[in-house]
Amino acid sequence: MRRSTPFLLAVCTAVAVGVVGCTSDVPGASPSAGPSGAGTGETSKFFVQADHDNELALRTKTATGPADKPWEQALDPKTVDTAKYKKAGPYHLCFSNAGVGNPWRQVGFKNMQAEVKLHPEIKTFTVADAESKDDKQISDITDLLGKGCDALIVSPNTTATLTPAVEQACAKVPVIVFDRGVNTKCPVTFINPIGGYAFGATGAEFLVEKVKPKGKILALRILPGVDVLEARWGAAKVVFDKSDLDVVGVEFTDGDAAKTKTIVTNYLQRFGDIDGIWMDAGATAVAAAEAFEDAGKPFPAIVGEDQQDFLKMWQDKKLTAIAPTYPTYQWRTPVIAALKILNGEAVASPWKLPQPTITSDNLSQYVQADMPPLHYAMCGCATLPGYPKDWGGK
Amino acid sequence: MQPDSDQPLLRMRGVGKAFFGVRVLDDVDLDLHPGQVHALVGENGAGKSTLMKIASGVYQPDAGTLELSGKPVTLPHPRAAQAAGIGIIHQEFNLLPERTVAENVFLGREPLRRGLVDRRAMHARTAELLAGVGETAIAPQTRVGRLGVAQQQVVEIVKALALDARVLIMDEPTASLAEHEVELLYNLVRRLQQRGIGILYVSHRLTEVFDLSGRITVLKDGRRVTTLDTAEATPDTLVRHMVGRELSHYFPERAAPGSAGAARLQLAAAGNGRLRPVDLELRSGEVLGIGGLQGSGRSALARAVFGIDGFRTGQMLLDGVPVRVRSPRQAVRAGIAYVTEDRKGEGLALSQSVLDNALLAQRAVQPRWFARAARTTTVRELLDAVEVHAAGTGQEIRYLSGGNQQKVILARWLAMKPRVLLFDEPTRGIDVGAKAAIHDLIRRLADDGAAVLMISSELPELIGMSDRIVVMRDGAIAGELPAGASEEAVMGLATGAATSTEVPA
Amino acid sequence: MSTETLRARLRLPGLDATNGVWPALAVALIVGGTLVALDGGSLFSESSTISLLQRAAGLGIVAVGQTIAILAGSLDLSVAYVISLTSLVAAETMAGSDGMVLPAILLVLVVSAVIGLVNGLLITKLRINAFIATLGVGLLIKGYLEQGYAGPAGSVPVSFQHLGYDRLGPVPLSFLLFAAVAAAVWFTLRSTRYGHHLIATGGDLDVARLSGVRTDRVLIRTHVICSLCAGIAGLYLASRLGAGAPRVGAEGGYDLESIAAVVLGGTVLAGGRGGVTGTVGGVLLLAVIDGVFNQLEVDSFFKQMVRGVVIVAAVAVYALRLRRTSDRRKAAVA
Amino acid sequence: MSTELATPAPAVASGLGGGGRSGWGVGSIRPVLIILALLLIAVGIRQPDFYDPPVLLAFLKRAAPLIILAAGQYFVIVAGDFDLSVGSLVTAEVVIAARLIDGDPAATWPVIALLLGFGLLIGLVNGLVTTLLQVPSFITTLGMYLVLVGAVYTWTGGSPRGALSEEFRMFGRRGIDGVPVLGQLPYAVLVLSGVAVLAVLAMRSDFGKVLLAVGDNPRAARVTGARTARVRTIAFLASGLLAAVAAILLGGFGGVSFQVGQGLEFTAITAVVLGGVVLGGGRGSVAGAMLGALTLQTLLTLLNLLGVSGALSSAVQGLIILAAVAVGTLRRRT
Repeated sequence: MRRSTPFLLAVCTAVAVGVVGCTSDVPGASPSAGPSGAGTGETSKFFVQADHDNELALRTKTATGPADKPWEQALDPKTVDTAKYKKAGPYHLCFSNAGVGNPWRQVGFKNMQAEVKLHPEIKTFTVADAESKDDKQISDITDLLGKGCDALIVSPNTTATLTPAVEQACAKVPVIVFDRGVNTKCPVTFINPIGGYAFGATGAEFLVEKVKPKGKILALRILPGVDVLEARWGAAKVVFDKSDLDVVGVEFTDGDAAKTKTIVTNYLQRFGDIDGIWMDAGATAVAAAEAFEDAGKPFPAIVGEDQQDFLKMWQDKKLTAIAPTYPTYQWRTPVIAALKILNGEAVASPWKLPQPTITSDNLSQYVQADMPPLHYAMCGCATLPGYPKDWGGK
Repeated sequence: MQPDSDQPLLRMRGVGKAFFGVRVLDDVDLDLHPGQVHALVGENGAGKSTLMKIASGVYQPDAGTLELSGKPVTLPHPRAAQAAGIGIIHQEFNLLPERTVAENVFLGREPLRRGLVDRRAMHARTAELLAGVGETAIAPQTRVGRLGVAQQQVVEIVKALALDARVLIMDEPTASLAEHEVELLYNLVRRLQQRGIGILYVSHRLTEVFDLSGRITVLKDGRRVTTLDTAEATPDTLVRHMVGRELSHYFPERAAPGSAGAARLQLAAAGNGRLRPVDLELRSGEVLGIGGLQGSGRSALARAVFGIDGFRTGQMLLDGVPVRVRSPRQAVRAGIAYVTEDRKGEGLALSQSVLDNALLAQRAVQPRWFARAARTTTVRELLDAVEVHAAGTGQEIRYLSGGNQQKVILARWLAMKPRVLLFDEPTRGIDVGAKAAIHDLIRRLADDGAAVLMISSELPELIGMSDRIVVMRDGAIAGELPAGASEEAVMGLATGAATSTEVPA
Repeated sequence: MSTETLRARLRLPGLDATNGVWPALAVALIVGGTLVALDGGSLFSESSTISLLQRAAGLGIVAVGQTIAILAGSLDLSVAYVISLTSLVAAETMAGSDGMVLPAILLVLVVSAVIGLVNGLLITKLRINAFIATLGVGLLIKGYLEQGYAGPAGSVPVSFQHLGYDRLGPVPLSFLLFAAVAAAVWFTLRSTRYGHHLIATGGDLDVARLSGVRTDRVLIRTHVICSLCAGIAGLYLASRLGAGAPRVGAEGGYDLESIAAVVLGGTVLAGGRGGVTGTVGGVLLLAVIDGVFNQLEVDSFFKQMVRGVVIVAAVAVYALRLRRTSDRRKAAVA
Repeated sequence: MSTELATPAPAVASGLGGGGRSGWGVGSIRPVLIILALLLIAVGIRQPDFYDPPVLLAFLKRAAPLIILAAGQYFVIVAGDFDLSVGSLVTAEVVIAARLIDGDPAATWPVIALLLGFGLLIGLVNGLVTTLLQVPSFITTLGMYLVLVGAVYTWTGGSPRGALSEEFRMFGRRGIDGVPVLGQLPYAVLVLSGVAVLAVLAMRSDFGKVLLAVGDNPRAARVTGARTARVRTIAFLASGLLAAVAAILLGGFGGVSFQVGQGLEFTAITAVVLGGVVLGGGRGSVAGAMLGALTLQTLLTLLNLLGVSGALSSAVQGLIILAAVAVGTLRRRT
């Protein structure tokens, strides 16, 4: 019910605007009407305080493992014994992929394929692409189980819906889940970087530090309902609520640059100027910044991500920016973990990977002019076979 | 139970109807008695079809009352009319080509058994009805789309009969029938009459009216002019009532014998899938009539000449020069014009204005990037010349009467200054007044040196207009007759009574 | 004509485009099967058969509904969002308790029926083109979902998950559900007045109307049934996913996919011609293509291209056959 | 204010291409003009400086791509067809541009030429498959949509490569600076006005009239000497070409991404219908179609100004569309 009130309200507004046209007196629909119009809105039901605090704490921990290989590092690892899975090679590795529908997953998947190439003991590597359809991924998993995999890697499309399928799989083979989690402890390990809360908080804290008090912040989100993104916003919200910054809007961009630019331009017209842009993902950071450029306004303090186009702009235009990352090198780790497990070696569970942040200090080492604009710098792929060609670089 | 025949089956009193504020029907009375054939006549736009649609529940009257056997009724929906025992046979087929005969006949009232459609009963019943009208060649399970035109018409009638209607409305039932099929219809109508069914018979063909009806109501401009017993009426009086002026419809003067000019269009053993090799010569200045039954290849001939379904074999010469016409476009460019029998389906863009329809041919064949004022003015003049009556050249053509629509099509072609004109049923569904005008136009075109080929199922028209008559049968020319040949002669050739040696293609 | 009447008397089906999909399916199975076999896998292994049928079920149920919408000369672009919505309604109402399963199912049916009713009324009473009407309704639901849900919500009890996971031998329960729905609709079209009136309405609205068919009611009822099918699909997905998912319908592309399956099955987009059996074939064909590419691990993008080509090619073939028959018909008439 | 807004109306109305009639009839542009006026007033109230030339121009600049797409879609719809492939075509064009230009200014013009050519090519294929193979355009372009999406991903390995040159982005981003009163005159607006003028002229030319006739009654058009297949194909060519133009503007405005074209096909169709054009062909004016697009864009801006959350805007959009179309049709029937 609660959720439907603003809905109805806006609908009425629409009727008023579109049909009657008596819009001169629609103050009822002033920015405070929509929940996202003012302040930061309600707390997402995805927000879990404990995880939040835990993640923020993890940011300061130092990782164990080879310094030059963050994808093999782990933050205060609790290892689990995997002797019962020990088994002689060669191995048949299976991977149920949620999809490759965006550049991040593209880069990541390339990393994983390259990582597999590094290990001759992997005889076959079977991949099922769910095309970001939950029900297909469920079928895929059953399907893969029929193919005699020695270990199954799962990158779930959504958390809740994949749980039953993964539980089925656990009964048959060792399962490694990464990126997104599942609501069950049955997988041998769950691999991901520190996570969304840390990502969101880092960006928000940067803005709090850089933007003058009472400064206007616009939060741009890709789309609702993706837990990773919800977590990022959840943490940012906590930071903003504590700060004296004024969040003038939270908008969804569908990751569409043109739409992003339009939205930002509208906000610039509405509020004269915006002092900070927070984003839950960097895909549209460049478009957002350009909106300021085109409007002849000074660049705001901006939160991006480790995509080349943004890093390049950052360097060229001397932006006040930060790029928390959700490293794509995490796609390498599951393969490594799988082999460890099949060797009976203990592995960290959960396996928390470090989550570096790009700042103006270390920016230069991540800008790679010869990589495609949407390539993710934090891919740990420079040493992998086929680099840079396979990643679209020259 | 038979109502006593002095009580009318259907009584309409003071019926009125307006569309968009335009009165199309005003204070019309009509009585239809059991076993009576009541003819409803009048020019197009006189309000006949509106009255029918009101009687069959398609429209609701704005004013007036309907009574069935003395009981006042309202017919909010065709279904209600059916339930009340009013059946209607429309001019255009109301059949679904994708469905079987039985499914069509019982559409809207499928017989049920335990709540489900009883196919067996449906088929049996349909077979009976078909037998009842002496049609045994059609199986109830046949898809209607696979039937010929005449057979579809039979299905259409059977569909109405299946209602056990007490009142049957027939709108131009013979429009799509060939002469010999008309006879079959006559018998049908009389049989229905004997069953005590009242028939409201709408037709432009006065011969039918006099052959069948017992009583006649004349409408004009949405009002009832008069109602009289057929016995008292004569064609002349009737026409006077209809057009409000004396008009004994004589056909325009024929061309003087031998005055016809050089050969314009020549066919040498020209044929295709539907036509056996045809030899034909059409001279400038003459009107060549093409007679024959439905499906005898009359239309196929015209359509072949015009390149819709072009000739596959033989040769075609225009003014002595061999031409290959593979599409209507090429035909138009070669100076051929074709006035189709299917005005709505093939003739007009109904949502476009009168002017746009009149300009269509020029625009399609000689497109220009910038509108030509000259063109427009000439077409406007032509529209005046053929006396199109419209609210203005900007009016959507769908709102014009059949006659006026036909005139617009004529203007369209005149603008192309064609050498050869092909008319397929030029006056079908057109009222007496417009008929004469169109006949005069056709003759004038011929006098101006055009070569005219005119297909007509209406024998008086065919004979009255033509300088020569070619009769077709089974996709071939059955024979040629001189001007003023007798109807018998034409029918003889058409039906093969004259020479019945031909075998069907 | 006489051969025609004979054919009719013997109850032989006339040459009909809907027959075309089955040969296509056979070819796909043979070619695909061999390809997979050469690749060292098996298209007919139990696990792949299961997942093949499993995936056919969801789309199939929707496509059956879409079939009658198209048969009636209409179209429903809102199904995708109806699926998402109903999956949520189901999962949230059940909230993991066995007791709420029945109420939830009922509620889902009511909700989807109401949406169908709205579609129908917009199209018949307000005379809005079906394309726009259902598109608009879809947008409305989309907005509600995006506004109200931040991701999967609710949960279904294990008892209800049987629908999504149980099977008889290699045949998943959900596929049987699909078969049942298809059979029911097939029977309705064949043996009820409504069915006959529906096809008539799609074939020619005026003819149907003048024959006393209440075309508006038929269209409304049709859209209700179409939405109900989407609702059932929503129920299935809820049981499959164990929760309601606000984007499952859109991500599954059920709106366009279902239409594709329908035309692939030989139902004419203009309405009045075609049937459910064809659609079943169409759905299976799409599923087989899917399955084959899965086995071959061809990447999803290439798969999409092939799908596009197959759909267009199939319809082109149907169009050709239709023209041939109609030509023959004309020849017979003249 | 309302008067100053209303005055352009007659000017536009008289400048219609094709079957647009003044008054409320089908194809009339009056309803959309009124809605647009109301929305503009509303926007003006919420944001008084909206009518400062620079702001207005910036708005037009953002609206230009959609308006151009709508114009393209209009040609296809008025001929009685659909073009569902424009969205994916836009994406394809942008991605192709990025990969081919790869940041090299010299490549800009050749690539632009190539993009326009590619748009025409896709239009040609759509047109030929629809007319020669007689596949319903809904299916043809649906297939093309699938093929294009698949092809682009396959070609780029799933993520855009290369980069657009500033010279390329100029069209969507920059403008002629220092224009008195107006400030900056965006190139997009110039392109838009060019397209608008050409489109209206085309619809007033004989081609336009024949196009309307073909959409109204193809058989009649053919029997009157029109080359219907060719005319319809040209319509698809126009749609493809204008999609390419829109892509150039969008790519320039927003830069490279796979999302750039997402859902544009439906937005464009909606806009066209909002402009009083009738699906099925033969009725409506290109001016109406473009105004419809402008109205849609204004609506989105207004929703944003009113602080209606992004999630809701689709719902409101759906509502407005239904309302507008319903009002249009109802007015016609009274």
